[in-house]
Amino acid sequence: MKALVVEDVHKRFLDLEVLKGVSMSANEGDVIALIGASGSGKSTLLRCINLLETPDSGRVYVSGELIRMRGLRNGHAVPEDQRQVDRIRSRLGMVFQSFNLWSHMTVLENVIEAPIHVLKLPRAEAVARGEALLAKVGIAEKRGHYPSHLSGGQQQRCAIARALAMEPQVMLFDEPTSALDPELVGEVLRVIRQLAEEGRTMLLVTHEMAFAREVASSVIFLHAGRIEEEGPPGQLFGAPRSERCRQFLASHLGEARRVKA
Amino acid sequence: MASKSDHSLWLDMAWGAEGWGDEFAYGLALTVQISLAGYAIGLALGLLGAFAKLSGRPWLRFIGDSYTTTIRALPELLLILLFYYAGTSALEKLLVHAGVASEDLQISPFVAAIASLGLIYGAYLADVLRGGIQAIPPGQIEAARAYGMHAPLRFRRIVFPQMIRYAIPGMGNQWLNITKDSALVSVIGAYELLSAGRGAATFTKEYIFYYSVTALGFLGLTIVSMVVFVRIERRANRGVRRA
Amino acid sequence: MIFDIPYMVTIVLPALLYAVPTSLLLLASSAIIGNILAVPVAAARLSRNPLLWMPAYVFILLMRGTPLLVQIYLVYYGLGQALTPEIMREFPFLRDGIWYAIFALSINTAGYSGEILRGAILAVPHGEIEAARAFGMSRWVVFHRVTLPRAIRICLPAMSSEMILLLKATALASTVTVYEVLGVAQAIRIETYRVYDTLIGAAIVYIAMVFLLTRVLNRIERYLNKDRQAMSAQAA
Amino acid sequence: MKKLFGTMVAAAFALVMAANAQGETVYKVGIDQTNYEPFAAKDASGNWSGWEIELVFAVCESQGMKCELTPTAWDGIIPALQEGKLDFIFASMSINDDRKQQVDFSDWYYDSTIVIIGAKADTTKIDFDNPDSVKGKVFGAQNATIHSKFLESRFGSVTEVKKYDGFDNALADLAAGRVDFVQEGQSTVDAFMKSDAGKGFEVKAIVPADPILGFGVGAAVRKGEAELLAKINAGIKDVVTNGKYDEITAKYPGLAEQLQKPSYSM
Repeated sequence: MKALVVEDVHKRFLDLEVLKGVSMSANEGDVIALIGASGSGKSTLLRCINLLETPDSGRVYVSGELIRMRGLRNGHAVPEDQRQVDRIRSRLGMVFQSFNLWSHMTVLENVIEAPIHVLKLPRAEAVARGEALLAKVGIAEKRGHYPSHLSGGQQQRCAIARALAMEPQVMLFDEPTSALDPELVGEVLRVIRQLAEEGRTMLLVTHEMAFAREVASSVIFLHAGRIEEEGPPGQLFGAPRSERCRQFLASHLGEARRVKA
Repeated sequence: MASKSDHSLWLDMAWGAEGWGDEFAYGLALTVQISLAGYAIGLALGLLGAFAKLSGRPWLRFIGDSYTTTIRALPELLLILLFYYAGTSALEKLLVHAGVASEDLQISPFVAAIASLGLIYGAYLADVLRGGIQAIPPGQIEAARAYGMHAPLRFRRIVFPQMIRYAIPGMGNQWLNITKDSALVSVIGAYELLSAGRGAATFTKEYIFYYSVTALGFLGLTIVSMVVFVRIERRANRGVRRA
Repeated sequence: MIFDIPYMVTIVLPALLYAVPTSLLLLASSAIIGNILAVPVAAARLSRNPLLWMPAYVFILLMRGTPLLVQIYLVYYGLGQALTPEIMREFPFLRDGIWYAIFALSINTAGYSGEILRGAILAVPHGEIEAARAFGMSRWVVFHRVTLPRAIRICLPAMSSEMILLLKATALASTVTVYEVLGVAQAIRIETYRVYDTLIGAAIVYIAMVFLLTRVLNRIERYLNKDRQAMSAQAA
Repeated sequence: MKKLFGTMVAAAFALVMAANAQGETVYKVGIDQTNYEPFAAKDASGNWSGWEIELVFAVCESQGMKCELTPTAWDGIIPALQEGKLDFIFASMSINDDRKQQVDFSDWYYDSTIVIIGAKADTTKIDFDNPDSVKGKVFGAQNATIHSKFLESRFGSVTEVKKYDGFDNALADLAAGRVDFVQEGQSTVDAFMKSDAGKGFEVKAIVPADPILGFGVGAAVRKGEAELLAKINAGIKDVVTNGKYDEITAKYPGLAEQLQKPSYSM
């Protein structure tokens, strides 16, 4: 069974069609990198998967379960059953570009919040799990701090631990290093790489081409709301078939070199 | 005037049957009660008002906006009179009609005072709380949605605590204002600190002294409230980087 | 209990409109006196001399920490106790409640506006004051040519809402025998036993006054902020 | 914070609901919330006392009624009765035609000469049929009373009549010199003139009979409440005939001469 299936997803904001029919799927253990210029729809696609944006049409299956939608007369759609959406969301771990840690909770409280209140995990169990995850991302000693006292890299690692605490079937990363100072990018990428090596199913929107090439099992290049090219990283980065993809990669080569160094 | 040179007026502030001290203390206690209860109703209405004003539905926004602009444009004393003379009988009929209350329901001036202050401060608190909600970074609410937290849970765990934190300075100001505006309810016959002051002043004809004591009572309440709110603010601001 | 719109429109509203000048007199005089008094209050509050800032601090605390109604009672009945009947008969205007109401409203406004002005003075960019000093302006010249005009522009929005609050506060004058709008409405209500007509009529008049005052204040704000508009026009 | 909020809301609802909980019938007696000596005033002990307060409890007792004082803003006391916030008014309310259209009155239980008082130094001769005799003078009276209405009708065309939410504040302005004359029942002004503040004042005129003034003071009930009215009338008759009335009056020095007592033929 596929971990994730997206079929013919459309999404429009006012008169701007951001996704023009995107289909893709991920097997267990796949690491799929979504690349493309800004405005190409890659973040929107990610957000349509856990319904932070509601697709206007198309189908999304998580572990084989279809998210039921109801079309509206104005061309948009709404979820049929909000409880189903909440349940499916609890199986998808989302990491945001701007971390979005809850600023009124300490690092540990951020990590145990959803396990306790959504998964109904006993507190002690959630704390044990949370502490283990904080150790894993390397900020165990910060457990009692508030997010505002952490560096950006530490905040993003905390946010990853928070997503992992839900034991998600699929991890969704939305440009996890874009908001970080260059010197902090490495520590976050290290954690993501480690997760990839553990065989987690991950969907990663990123501008870090070198990193995508290194960790992804498959790469999708989006252009203007459509999948322009997809394939294993060696092929897509080495010998792109599409002219647009070639141009995009050329303009991002400098950046890619910098990160590699 | 009739200044009593033979003994200090402060002796008249004694406790018990001879002095006015216990009347003032009772008045102050009622002022605090009226303010607290009015504030609680105000918070509940304010929360509804804030959500209405932030709602995606135009008719809800319209109701929320009309509520706050109308209340803000009217003198508090007029609103209290309006509610006491016109509003309570309508409310009584409504409650009786809805079967919530028995036929002989009567809203006392005390309850009318609380209800009218609650109605007034609901409008002011709605704007304060709306500001508090708008100050929450939207990403934090989105994160809560992304982990499958349903709306009531999101409100309880993420929105409410943060909203309160951002709204505390405004809420503090409105608390100070409601304690002072509670003095207006003496006009409709609800007993509170100013009623006690007026009683003593007109009974003894010592207006300067007893109205000054009344003012000091309110001032004390203000100062205590300010100290408490500084504490609350400090507690609530854990986790916020101080600029 | 009846609510009769023709009655309200033909009987109540004209009577209330007749009282509007009294309300506006209360508003205008206490706004002018109060805001003029606010300047020395704010200046004293910012002084480093304890003989100046401490009384100003206490004054502001008293004005902001006690109900206006208590202040009005204290001024009206307190002064009534302090001034002898002989003085009252000598100066007949002292017998009229409106002066006490204006006095109480003025000092109350001075307290609130003084605090607003203090914040605005602190918000004037330090560089502008330094520049004025660099030209050799004396402290007084700097204050009234640079700091104060800048501070007034900064606190205009806060002052505007303060003026709306003051207009609403004039309704309290009705408690000391002043027949402004609410006072007249109350008199009609008591006379006629009609609650809805009179009080709702008063509400309509106050909403209209607040609406008009808001527009006037917006005009004033726009006028005083000419410099900023010119700038943004250039930028655009 | 959350807990506190919850508690506060609960407390507020409890308050509202408390107004709803009622056991046996307790009659809510409307009295003026401001001081009106010697009939009703709240003293330093925090209790309402005075001639009229004692009388109403005597009336209630004689009829086995449980009564509870409800101090109310005077200018809203008739609306409060009509809306059921009060069961009857027992607050020196004079019986006149104007009010009879709003409420039903009991038999009168006292009458007092109505007087106008002013400073001893003032030499004005008040002529009730000639408003110009008091031109330039300022009168004071409690709002929504027979006094304010009477003064308004007689002198309102040429003089100012200041109206107060309570008689106590009218006296304050008389003592301060803001008003020249105040009109009230003699028994009430007497208490003032005996006090320190009232030393410089005297009775300037006795007010002639007038339809506005009506005659006598009675208890007021909602229109049509004949049963309650009958009880109160029986109670008044009872306390007058069994001597309780005189007993109460005797506690207030000088009051007996000021009050006219109703008489009942056996």
